[in-house]
Amino acid sequence: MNNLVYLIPLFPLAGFLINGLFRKSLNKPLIGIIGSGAILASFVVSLVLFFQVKSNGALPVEALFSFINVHDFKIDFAFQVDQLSSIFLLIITGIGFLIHVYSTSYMHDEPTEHFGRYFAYLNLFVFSMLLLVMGANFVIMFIGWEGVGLCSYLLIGFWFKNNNYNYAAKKAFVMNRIGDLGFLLAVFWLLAKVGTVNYHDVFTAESLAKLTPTDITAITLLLFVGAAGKSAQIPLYTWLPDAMAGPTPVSALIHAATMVTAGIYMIARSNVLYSLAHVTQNVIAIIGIATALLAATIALKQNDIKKVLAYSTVSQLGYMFLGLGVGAYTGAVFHVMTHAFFKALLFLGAGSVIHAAGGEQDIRKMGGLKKYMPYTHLTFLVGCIAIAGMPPFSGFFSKDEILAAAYARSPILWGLGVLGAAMTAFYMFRLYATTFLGSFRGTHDQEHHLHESPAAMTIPLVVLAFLSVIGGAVGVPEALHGHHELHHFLSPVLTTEVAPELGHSTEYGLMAVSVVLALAALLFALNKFSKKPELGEPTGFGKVLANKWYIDELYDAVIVNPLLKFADFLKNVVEKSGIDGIVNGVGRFVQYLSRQLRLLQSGQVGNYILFMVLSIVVLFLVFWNQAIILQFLQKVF
Amino acid sequence: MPIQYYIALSVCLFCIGIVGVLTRRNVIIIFMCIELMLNSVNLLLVAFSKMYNAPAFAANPASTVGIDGQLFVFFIMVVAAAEVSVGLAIIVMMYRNTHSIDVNFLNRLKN
Amino acid sequence: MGVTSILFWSLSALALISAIMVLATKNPVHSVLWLIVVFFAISGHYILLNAQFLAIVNLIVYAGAIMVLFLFVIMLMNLNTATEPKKNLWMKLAGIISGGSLFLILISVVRSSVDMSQKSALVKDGNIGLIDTLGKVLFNEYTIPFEISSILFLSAMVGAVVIGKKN
Amino acid sequence: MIPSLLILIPVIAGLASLFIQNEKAAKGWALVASLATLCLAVAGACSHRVTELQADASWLPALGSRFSLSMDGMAKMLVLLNAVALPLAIGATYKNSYEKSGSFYGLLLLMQAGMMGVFLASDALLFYFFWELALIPAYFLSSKWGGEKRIQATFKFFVYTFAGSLLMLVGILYLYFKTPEHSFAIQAFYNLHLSDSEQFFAFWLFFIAFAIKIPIFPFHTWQPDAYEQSPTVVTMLLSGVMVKMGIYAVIRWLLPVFPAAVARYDHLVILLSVIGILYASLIAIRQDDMKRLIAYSSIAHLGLMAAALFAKQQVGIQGVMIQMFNHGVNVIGLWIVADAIEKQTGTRKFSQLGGLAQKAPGLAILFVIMAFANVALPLTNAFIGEFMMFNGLFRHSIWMAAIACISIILAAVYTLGMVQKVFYGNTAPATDHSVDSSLNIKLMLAILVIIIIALGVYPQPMLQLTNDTVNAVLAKIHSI
Amino acid sequence: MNAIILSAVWGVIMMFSSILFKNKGAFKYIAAIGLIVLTVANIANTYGCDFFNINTHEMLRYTRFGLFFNTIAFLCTLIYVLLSGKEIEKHGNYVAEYYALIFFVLCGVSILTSFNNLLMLFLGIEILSIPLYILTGSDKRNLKGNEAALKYFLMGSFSTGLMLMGIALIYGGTGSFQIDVVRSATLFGTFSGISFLEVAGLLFMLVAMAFKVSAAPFHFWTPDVYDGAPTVFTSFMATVVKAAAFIAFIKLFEVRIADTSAVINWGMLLSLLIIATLLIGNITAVFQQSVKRMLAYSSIAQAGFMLFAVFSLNDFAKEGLILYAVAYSLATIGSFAILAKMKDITFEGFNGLAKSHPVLAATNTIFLLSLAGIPLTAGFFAKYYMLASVVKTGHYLWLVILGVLFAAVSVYYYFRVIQAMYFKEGDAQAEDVTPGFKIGLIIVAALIILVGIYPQVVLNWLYF
Repeated sequence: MNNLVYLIPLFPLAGFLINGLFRKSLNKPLIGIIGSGAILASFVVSLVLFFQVKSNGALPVEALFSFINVHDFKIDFAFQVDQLSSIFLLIITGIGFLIHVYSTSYMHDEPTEHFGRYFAYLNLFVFSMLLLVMGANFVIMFIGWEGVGLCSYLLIGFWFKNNNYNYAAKKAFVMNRIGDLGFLLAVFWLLAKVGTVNYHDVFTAESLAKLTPTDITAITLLLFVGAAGKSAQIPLYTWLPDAMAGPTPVSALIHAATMVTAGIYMIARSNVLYSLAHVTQNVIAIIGIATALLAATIALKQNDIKKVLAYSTVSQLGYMFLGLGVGAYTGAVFHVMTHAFFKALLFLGAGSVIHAAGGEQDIRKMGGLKKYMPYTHLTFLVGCIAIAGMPPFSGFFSKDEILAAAYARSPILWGLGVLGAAMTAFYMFRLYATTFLGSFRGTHDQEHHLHESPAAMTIPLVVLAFLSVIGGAVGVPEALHGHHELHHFLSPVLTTEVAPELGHSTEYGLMAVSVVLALAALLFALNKFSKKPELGEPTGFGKVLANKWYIDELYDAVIVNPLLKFADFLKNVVEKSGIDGIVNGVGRFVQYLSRQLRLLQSGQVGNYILFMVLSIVVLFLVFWNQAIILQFLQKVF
Repeated sequence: MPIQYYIALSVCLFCIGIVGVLTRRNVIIIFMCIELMLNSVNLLLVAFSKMYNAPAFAANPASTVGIDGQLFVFFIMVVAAAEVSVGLAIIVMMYRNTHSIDVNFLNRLKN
Repeated sequence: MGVTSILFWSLSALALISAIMVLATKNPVHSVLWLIVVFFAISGHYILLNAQFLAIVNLIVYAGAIMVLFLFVIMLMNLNTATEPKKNLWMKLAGIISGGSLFLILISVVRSSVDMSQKSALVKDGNIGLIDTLGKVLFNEYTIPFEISSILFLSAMVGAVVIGKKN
Repeated sequence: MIPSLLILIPVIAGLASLFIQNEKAAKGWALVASLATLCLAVAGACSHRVTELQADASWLPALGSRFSLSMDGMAKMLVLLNAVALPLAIGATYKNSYEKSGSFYGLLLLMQAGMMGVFLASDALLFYFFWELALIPAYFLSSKWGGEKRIQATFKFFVYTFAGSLLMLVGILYLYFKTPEHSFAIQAFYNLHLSDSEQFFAFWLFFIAFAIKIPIFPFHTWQPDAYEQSPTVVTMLLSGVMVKMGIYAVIRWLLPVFPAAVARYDHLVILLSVIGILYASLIAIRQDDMKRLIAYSSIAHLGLMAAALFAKQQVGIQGVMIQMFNHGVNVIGLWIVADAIEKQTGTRKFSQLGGLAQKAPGLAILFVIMAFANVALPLTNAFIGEFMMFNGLFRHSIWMAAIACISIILAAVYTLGMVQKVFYGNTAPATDHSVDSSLNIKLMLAILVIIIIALGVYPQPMLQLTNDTVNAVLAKIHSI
Repeated sequence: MNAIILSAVWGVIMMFSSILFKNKGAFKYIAAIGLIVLTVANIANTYGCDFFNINTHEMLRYTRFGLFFNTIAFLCTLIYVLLSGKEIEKHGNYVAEYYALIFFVLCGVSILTSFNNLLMLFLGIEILSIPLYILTGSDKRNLKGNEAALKYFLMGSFSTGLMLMGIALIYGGTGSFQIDVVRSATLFGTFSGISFLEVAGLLFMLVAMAFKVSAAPFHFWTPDVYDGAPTVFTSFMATVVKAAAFIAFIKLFEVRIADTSAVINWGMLLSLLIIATLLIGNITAVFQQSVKRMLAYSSIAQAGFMLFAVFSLNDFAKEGLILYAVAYSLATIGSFAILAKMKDITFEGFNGLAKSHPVLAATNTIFLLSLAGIPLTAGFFAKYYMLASVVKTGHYLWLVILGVLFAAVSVYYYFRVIQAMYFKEGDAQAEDVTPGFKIGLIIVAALIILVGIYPQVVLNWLYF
């Protein structure tokens, strides 16, 4: 039965190969069926495995083959399916499948060749993501880690004619690579100190005993750098909003539901290490909450429907990191799950809107879509409520768990978290109100074009909406008389999870405060924007927010441009005049010397003989003083 | 006579020859100075020959120790004569072409 | 100060002075004549050293033949007037200085070769310089160089013909 | 037997080719000969019989030099690389036409023979011979069939490397006279017991020669010019195979012979290499010329190899081994594309290119895969090598490894920049009328891609091939 | 003795043959026959068969080394005559006399390879030099030729004067002209039995020999004379004659350097000469515009390398010198033979030679590669032996390093010719290139490659 494990990545890989190689000869429906079918097959297998894991515990790890095996340096190509990865498998394949189905319709206008390419990329992405979560060691995870980066690059730059998209793609890849550098160094560190990267071997007492506290702090910090890159945390988050250049389903799948959560998966996976590194935990918590707030403030003033969602994603990821930082690993994973549901939903909904509006993404030119697109509207609303953390929607439970854990660590973290939650409610409903309420503000042509999306798009929306509503059920806290199924399920993996020791009354209080604040923000936004949406250019502080705190400009001015200047300096000055100059200078010096030396050959016999006589004199003098010269030479050398 | 006197004398003549070669421009005179150098060597050789002969002669008047020096001088004279013939031929040839015997005139070949 | 000493010093003085005159005179013909005087002085030294054969050969070959050849060429080229252009003064100075320093160095070599300080050349006496002795050795032990020098002459002769003859 | 044939076939084929007048015949002949060599190389790589893998004949008895060749794991791998490179290069440029093609292909074959000899020789003098023999045909090829500034550029290349190898000759002589039996045999060199000061001196004689060849910063400036100006086929061999001669020589002739000197200077060499990695990467970012960019990228990669070598870790050296092959394969792929683009559009300047993905999608896809291999993406072959090399370097010095690792970011920047500027965006005047590349180019690239992926997924056979060599070298290094 | 006598005799025969034969072309073959005879006789001598059993009174001493060099010199001359015979015929009506002079030079060479007495050295050098003065000036109408001849003659005589001074001083110091003089310290009672006079004399000899082998700073005659002399004779001067001078050099100093090393640091003096020679030769050649003059300077540079042999004076040095003589002579003869055919002897004159005369270009390339010391050519092993000889001494390694750096410089000017021939556009023109000439060149090139791959082919003769 364990051979099923290999089937999971195999299906998407096969889908990728078929769609990639034969994209010109297949027709669109077939491509769609192959692409979606592969993921569906994986999903089914994942489901089977999930139940196996649920009933029998983690499956044994078996190496497919020896990947690198040199002397004491051994890395296997092995998969590990346990509680944590099986959850992620379900999320990836499940949501992946929905998005594939959605895409068959969304991308229908592309030429067959590009349609095939698109599905090949999507399949490849799922394959990479599966490697990432299924790998039994850090190296296989890294393979998936970089693989998803690659697919993200390919998909962001899917419309490669547009150079802005290409820049965004490149930016995403490079930013990810900065993170990957941290990841890699951590892996090297582990390999150097522990000698292995298998999870099973690393997270054992004797392995950990080989590590000093400094080692652990360094490794965890470096791993976190990796996570920050992939999961768009400060300071490496700027690529994610730009990544919205890709097709919208891609944004939903990669930049909201799955890939960006890889960092959370990785830290959750390494929770044993992280619990030993308090410095790192604090850093993670602080960066997490800072990211959550920063992104939320930016989202307040964005007018591009996808950008709002993108910053919202960054913000939610910040929450997840906050959870990881305060030790609420389950909470983080829980939030990953629920966030996957509602963020995928929101993105797909946004896609549906964009699809209807003929490619328009500016919410100022929308409005009143409620009546044109009922399904989209309704599901979008569900998503907004879920993300705003309204009970009993899924977002409430997961966010609440994180906030509770944060409170246990520090009330300040909790306070900031609640502030962020309120902002989330505010900007999400600003988005909702501006888009769906009021009256349509676009051109007549656009208005004429407005329509509800086809079934292939709406069915996934409905499914996701359903999940967004009920998804919280797996993690109902005990305070609300739940059993927190997820917590129990994951506890074999997340062994170092510390449940916050809060009284039920405290928990009720915290919930109430956050819900009330969020609700207030929600209502305020709804009230403010449903009638009089913000249409002009923002001014004052709003402008700063609209321009994302000028962080991109700052990076350009502080890092990118100096680096490019430096590279120019190296290229034009150091290389040309310096090093090559010396090399050529030697040649030129020889020529110069040649020009000078040939003048000795004056053509005059008298001079020649004079030189000869002088040379004889010199020879005699050298002979005469040879002892002195030798002494001198010995001193010099 | 102390041998050092002879050495000094011929060194002196030799150096005068060299100075002559260096300071004059007339090819023939330069050539003559070279002959002067050769002659100083001849004198030196004869002196050395007699120097080595001295102790041997005292022991045995028929001894020919040192005679090789004088024979060498003989060969130098022979060679010098041959050289002069060739040298003068070259000088004459050059004079025919350029109507000059100035060494400084010879500077087509340089650098 | 015996006769030999007087002869030695006076011959040496004569040789040196006339050698300098070879350089100093402007007229090439005078140079030749001064050179002949040098040769005579050197021949005098030979006689003093009882190298009679060389003394005669020196006069015959050098003064008699070679110098005449020189004179002949000079006359042929009609160079008997002092037409030589002045050589650059600096070059002259450099020549004198370098020649002089070589002289100083050689003199110091002589002075520092202590093995020579007790040596003296046998003057007036000894018979190795006599034609009789020389001839025996020359035609016994020195036959090979003697014969080989004929090749030298042969090549010089060929050379003189090749170069001297007009095409 | 096999080693001798591996050298003889290209030599004879090359000499014969010099007299072929017909262009088609010359091409075909060269291709056939190189394929024959390839078959033999594969046979050699698979063989384990010592007698087959060695050749030994009297050559210069008076000098203590023998014509002795041997083929251990490392040699097998590099011979394979060398044998793979030429047919690929010829195949990919099959449609190009060269003036006096008989001489062109003849010299190519001779160059291949020289490089074969370098990888196979186990006698120092013989090694030096082949070292130069590889260089001279390269010089003629580049000078005769190269770009506009070919004469200066290739001459610089020639003199630079020649000067270096002459220093190596002095070093070889020095060691030769230190051997008790006055022998050039590699074993005699290995058995030398040099004092520390002798090692410190002789080390540099060898090191400079190899550093120029590799090239290690700051001895690299011949390379971009030479790569830019050489005909692309030659550039493929130069960067794909010839620079490996430097790395190979360090492993074979430097590390085991001068353990004390290596222990003393390793930090310096690593520092230079790491500086070189960053330096070349940064310069590559600002290049406007495709060939120069690839050249600088190659310098960066080779710098990493050098650094990993001198880190003297099992993993690192093993990584270098496999990376020698991988880099060769990858860079040849990049050159094939560069040549295809230049032949089509007449320019290599990024500023004049763009949008080729629309016109030549096949080429674009293959190239993108090559590009990702160039940035060492996992599951491409380069990842294996770089991962292991960084590991080795890390075990030697954390900071050096960390700094060197920055290059993986910079590599992404310049490689993706290249991909973008050449293939993405809108078409430029130069690329308006381009069409997809011909089948032979795609075929060769496809072969390369298969190698890239295959080795990236399952590198173990390659690693096992060189395992023994690494162990032997390490044993020598740690014997002090 | 065979070589000395027969070469002189054949010189005379050549002179007489000018009476018998009116056809200029015939002399070449007579000379070739003579050279073959000489070679055979010399080889016979090498293996113990001396036709003329003459008591030389230890003035000449035959060694395998010297005799073998004779063979090489004769064979090189044979090649030279066959390749360049046509060119000699172009120089006026004295073709037979030129050949006679060449034979006299060979006689001088034979003396220089076997002398054991300073008198023979002196005679040998003079016999070598005087015909060369004449050959240099053989183109009587050519002012450059005249100038070269006069310069050569003046400086040659001057150096003869220096050499004689040296000989006289050595005689003064040791009382003998034999080069392997047995010294007895008791005779003089000076320190270590070495008189200062002898040392000074040796220094003068060093200068004179340095002049003959054109080592800097006594090289000044070389560029001008090589440039001014008719190309065909430059070729001869630069090869056989120069190598012979080196043999004489090494013979002269072989014993003396070891003998006097207590008093004088020869290593330092010789390294000074070597550095100066390498520097002047290599560097100055870089800027030349005329290939002929470049080759002249390059011959100085090559002399710098050959001086390594004098410097180290071990078995490697002697073997190496032989090899160097072969490699250098073959390559230079070939290169000059091509040069003599060229209409324009500047670098530009070679532009595009590969197109118009592929064989000339290809063989010339091999010659130049050999001169540059690239492996697979004889020049490599020649240089290799020189370097090895110094490395073997274990001192002055920096000299070797300097040497190889200059070798790298030398590549610059040799390759300029190759670049011109192959990589530059132009219409290089060569005159009357016959198939025979081409075949000759190919044979020479093949020999160079043969020696380059298997130098044992030459060296084995030295021992068997």
